[in-house]
Amino acid sequence: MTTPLLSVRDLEIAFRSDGTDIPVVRDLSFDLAHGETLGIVGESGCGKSITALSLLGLVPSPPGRVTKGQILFEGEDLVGAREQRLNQVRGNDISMVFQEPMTSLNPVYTIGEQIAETARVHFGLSKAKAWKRAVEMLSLVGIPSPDQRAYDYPHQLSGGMRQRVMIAIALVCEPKILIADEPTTALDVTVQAQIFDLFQDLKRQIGAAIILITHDIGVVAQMTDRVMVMYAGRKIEEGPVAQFVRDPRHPYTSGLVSCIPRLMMPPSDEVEDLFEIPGVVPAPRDLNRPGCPFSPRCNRVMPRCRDENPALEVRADGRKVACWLETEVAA
Amino acid sequence: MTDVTTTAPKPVSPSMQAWRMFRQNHAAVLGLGILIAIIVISLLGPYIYTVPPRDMVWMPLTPPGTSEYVLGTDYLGRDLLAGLINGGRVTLAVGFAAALITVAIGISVGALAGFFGGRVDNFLMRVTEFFQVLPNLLFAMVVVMLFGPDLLNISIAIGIVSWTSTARLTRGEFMRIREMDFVKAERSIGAGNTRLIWRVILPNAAPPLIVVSALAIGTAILFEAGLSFLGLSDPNSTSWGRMIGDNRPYILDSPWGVTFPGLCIFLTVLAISLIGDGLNDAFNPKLRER
Amino acid sequence: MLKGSLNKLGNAVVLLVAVLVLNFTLIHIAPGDPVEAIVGEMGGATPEMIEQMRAQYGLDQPFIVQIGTYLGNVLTGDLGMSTYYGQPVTQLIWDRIGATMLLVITALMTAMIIGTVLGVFSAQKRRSILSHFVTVIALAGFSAPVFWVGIMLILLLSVSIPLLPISGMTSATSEAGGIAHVLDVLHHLILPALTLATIYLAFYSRLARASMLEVLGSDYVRTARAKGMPQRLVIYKHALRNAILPVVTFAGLQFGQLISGAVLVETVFAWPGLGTLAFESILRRDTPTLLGILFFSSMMVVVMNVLTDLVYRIIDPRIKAR
Amino acid sequence: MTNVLEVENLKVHFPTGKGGKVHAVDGLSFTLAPGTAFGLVGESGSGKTTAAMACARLTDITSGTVRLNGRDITHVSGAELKKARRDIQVVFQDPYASLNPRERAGSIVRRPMDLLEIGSPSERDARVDELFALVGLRPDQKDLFPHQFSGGQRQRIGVARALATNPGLIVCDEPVSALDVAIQAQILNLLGRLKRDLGLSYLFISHDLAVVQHLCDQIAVMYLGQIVEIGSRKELFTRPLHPYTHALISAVPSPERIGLDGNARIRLKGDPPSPISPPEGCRFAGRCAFAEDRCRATTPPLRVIEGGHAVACHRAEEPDLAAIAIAQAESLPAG
Repeated sequence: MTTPLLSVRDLEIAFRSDGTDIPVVRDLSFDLAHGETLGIVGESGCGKSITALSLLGLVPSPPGRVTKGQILFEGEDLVGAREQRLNQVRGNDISMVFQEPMTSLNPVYTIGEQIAETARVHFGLSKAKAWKRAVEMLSLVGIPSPDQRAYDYPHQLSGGMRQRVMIAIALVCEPKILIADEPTTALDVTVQAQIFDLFQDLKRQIGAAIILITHDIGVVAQMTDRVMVMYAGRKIEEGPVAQFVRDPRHPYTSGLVSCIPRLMMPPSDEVEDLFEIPGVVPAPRDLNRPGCPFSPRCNRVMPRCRDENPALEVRADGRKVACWLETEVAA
Repeated sequence: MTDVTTTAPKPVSPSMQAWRMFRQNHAAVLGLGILIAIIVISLLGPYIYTVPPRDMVWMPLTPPGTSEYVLGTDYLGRDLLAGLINGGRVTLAVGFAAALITVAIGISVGALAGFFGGRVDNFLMRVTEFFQVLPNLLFAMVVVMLFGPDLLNISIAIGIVSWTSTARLTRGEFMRIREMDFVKAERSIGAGNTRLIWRVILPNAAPPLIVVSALAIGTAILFEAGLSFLGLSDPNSTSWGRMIGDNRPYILDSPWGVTFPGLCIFLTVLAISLIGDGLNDAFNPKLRER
Repeated sequence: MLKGSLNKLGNAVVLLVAVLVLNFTLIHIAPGDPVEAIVGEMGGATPEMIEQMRAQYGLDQPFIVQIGTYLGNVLTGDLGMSTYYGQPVTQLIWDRIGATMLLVITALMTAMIIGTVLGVFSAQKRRSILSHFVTVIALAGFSAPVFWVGIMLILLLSVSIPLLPISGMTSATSEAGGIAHVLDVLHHLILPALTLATIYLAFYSRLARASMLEVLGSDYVRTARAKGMPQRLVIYKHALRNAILPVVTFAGLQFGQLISGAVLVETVFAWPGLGTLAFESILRRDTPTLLGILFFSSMMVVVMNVLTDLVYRIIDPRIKAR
Repeated sequence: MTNVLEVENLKVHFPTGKGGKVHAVDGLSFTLAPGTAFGLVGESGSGKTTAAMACARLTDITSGTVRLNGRDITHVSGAELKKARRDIQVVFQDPYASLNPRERAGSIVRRPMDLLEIGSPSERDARVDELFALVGLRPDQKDLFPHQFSGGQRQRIGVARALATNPGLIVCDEPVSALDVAIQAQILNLLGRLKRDLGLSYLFISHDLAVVQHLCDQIAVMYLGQIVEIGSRKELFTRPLHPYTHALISAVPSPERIGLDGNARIRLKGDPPSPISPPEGCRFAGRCAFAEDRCRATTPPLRVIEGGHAVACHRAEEPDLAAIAIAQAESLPAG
């Protein structure tokens, strides 16, 4: 048995507010294998982005911090690692692409410099070599005439181009893990498609494992191997992507899959109402109530759900679900 | 489907939220307390402490604590405490009046420029730029010297050299809010420009404008003090700044003559600054962590 | 880039002409005219003499002709005669401008550099003692009248502890030239420059702190962290250059106020610059001199604005039209 | 029966700072029949929102005609415009920005009746209660301020405000794109129900083809200020004709496309050109895989292919385009 590339164990992240720690992520464990693409899905406020930031030790502190658990990267715990060590990992072993390409690049430096400095810091390359590497990266991510474009400043590029530059920065050190947090949400659909094609190509070339955070079920289906669904800071379902789409187990997951309109060719004659998940995600400070946090919104809620929070159970087929319905069926 | 909760929470308006935040800010509440105390003393003090501020009442240059005039006397034998109590009125009156003029011009110019944009904006911004180039104190000196140093002229002079930053801020807020969907929504239900400017955009631009208006009072007080110090004060009234100016040649003999009026100005403006800071934090709770 | 600056320059010339027009209009609409002032000084004159003097000064001409003459004169460097000193105003200003520039530039640089450093450091450690110190200093500096601060500093550093000279720019007794003279001037410069700097130090430390806090919370600083940039590079390379932009902008915008502050500080310390000249012209009701100073100071502000604009363009490649 | 909305050759040009002009909307024509939803689809910069705002008279119209219920409202003002506004209302994109933070929910919903002078004060109050119930809000929430509501609830308030004057036409400007996935369905169902129950017409703006397909009867695809393809829902999605429509369809990520190879899809190169100086000829030619010389030389007119289905492409009927359409269709589920 090999150790996974990344293994998160019992992670808890809390934000301090008025003197108390309010957990926004709890009991979170998952593994990531070499070269695998893992999708993390959920509505906003479910703890997806903060989980991603925690992997790089970037939880904004204060007020946030990792209060429990381990983040094992190749067996080494990154929780509590020294800043110096984290800086060696960031951008080099694990790198990240953010949601907002318009604001994620420094406006006062050229894009070439912003790629090159990463290579200089991690590989100790000379200025000239690092610049050459930056130009190569620009060409790799599909920016035309990269040797001239390297001298451009971010404001001279479109949103799609900037996101390509972000990807170039993330990949310049050939990381083992690439975390992409809603990388295309701010972009147009046709540009989104270009970026995802680029991800697929680069994955083949570089072989990095990818963690893709998104709220878009279509994107997950198209891009990932395995999916993890988060609700209110917890993992509630995990499994291979095909089963996630075709046979979701948790009522929240099935709600997510069926509440979006699907493009159909040819279109149906009669339009039916979409499935609705009522209500909203509870605020983190309301999570201390007993019972399953999804129970107030669940259409299959049972009396038990309101009193006890179901634990994550491993099913016979290897999928994991945290729902009393599973136990009822099994029993 | 509606909300999961069954009872509606109590309505909380943005102003109520801000007031709650403000009350929790000890420094700001302290500032408010100091300012109220200073205002009350300046308004009522002269009726309680009736020593005439402009007459010789004792030996000149008497140090504090050595006579019945607890803060001592100045080079003309005038009671310093009486001067401070009476001078506060003038200082505060000019401060508030000048701030009022500043804010009135600043908000009007900024609102028009920001709301209408285009040529109106271009023209008004040129005017603003012009007033920004004039060194404000020098220009106020010229105005007061040419038109005479009465309180009204002084207030007007301070007002017309101080409004530019308020105008810029107002303009920025108006430009930002003008583009927001709720303004478009108001238009789509038939709201006219007058309603949009005064009833829709201005209330939403109010928080930063209230902060600068508060601070404008402090700046105006400092300004009045500066003019008085230079001798450009109403000859018929005493203000704290004038007391410093009058006593300056005698700092070696009576340092208290400049120290106490200066402290009064400092305390007043500090109180206003604390209030301004508190308001700022109260209106932007997200920045509170700073 | 150059074109933008040229535009600014053209704009600046228009502004200066506007200052002159305003100057002239003010005198025109103000009660009394120069002749009355002179007559007042002389202690009376016959109506014929007043008429003659009016004609001599061109005051009998229509407003538009007068203003044309005035603008023409200024263009040739003639700001009129001082009614008190009896010298050309240009000459008077020329003699004093160096002292003012020395004071203002020293104070500005001190305030900007120390203010930025304090602001940047305190932004990194929000709850540290330094951070609270900056907050307090900023509040106090904003609230104290600058001339009073000057007097208090004199009482402290010249009277109680006699370290520094009370006033003037040179020691009256000193005849020395060369390095000794320079040191003497610097010795006299410390207190006034410190006084003037204190006020703006408060302002810049506060501004730099707020700006740095905003930048530290920005997406691109997060990107720099996520790339594994060492803290040193994150702060001094990625954050600082962006955080300093508003400081530069305000250095230009506030220059007029700095000159105003200098008027008060010079008066306190009898520093022989434009400020004391302005103070004296008020005492002597010397309108031409005061207006000349106003014009010259406006010109300094305009030049400063063009300079800060240039600096801004160098730091920020986005070349925002401001 | 008169059309609810008739737009003819609508143009909206904005001046830029440097003397140029943004051709945001450049010759738009369509009609909207009563009780139907008309979808305008396109990416950012296509001019879809500007076009909608022009129809609602919230943006200055450069030229062309907008007729509401047969009445020309292109240049009306004052009382005439107020009268028109009763019949055309808007639901905005961002429910966090479209409600005045200083006004209570009830007064936000009542405001259109106050400003457009509809009914007596007591009738207005009654109408507010009715509207709250209609959009699924409780009457005891009337006194709350916008920040006390969730995004979905805010959008319900926005819908209630748009319904207050009982308009025949509602302009929906990306009404769900700022909402969380699970909340989008709530609002889309609400809009669908209101359309059925009240016989409303919608001018529906969206970048999301799936949403448009779900809700709209007629659909126009916009690119750089112009319509490149227009047709009924059935026509457009059964037989898309314009290469840009194909590209949009194939760019939609869909759960059914697990592991689908990218080669079967149309990918566009680069970004749309600037609307300040749109290129000669077909505006899409620069990004089109099928562009020929004539595409770059002459602008293809919008021509009717069959029924109400029209396309602005020289090569619309050629076989290689058709082949791609078939490949497209096979990768998606049939309705």
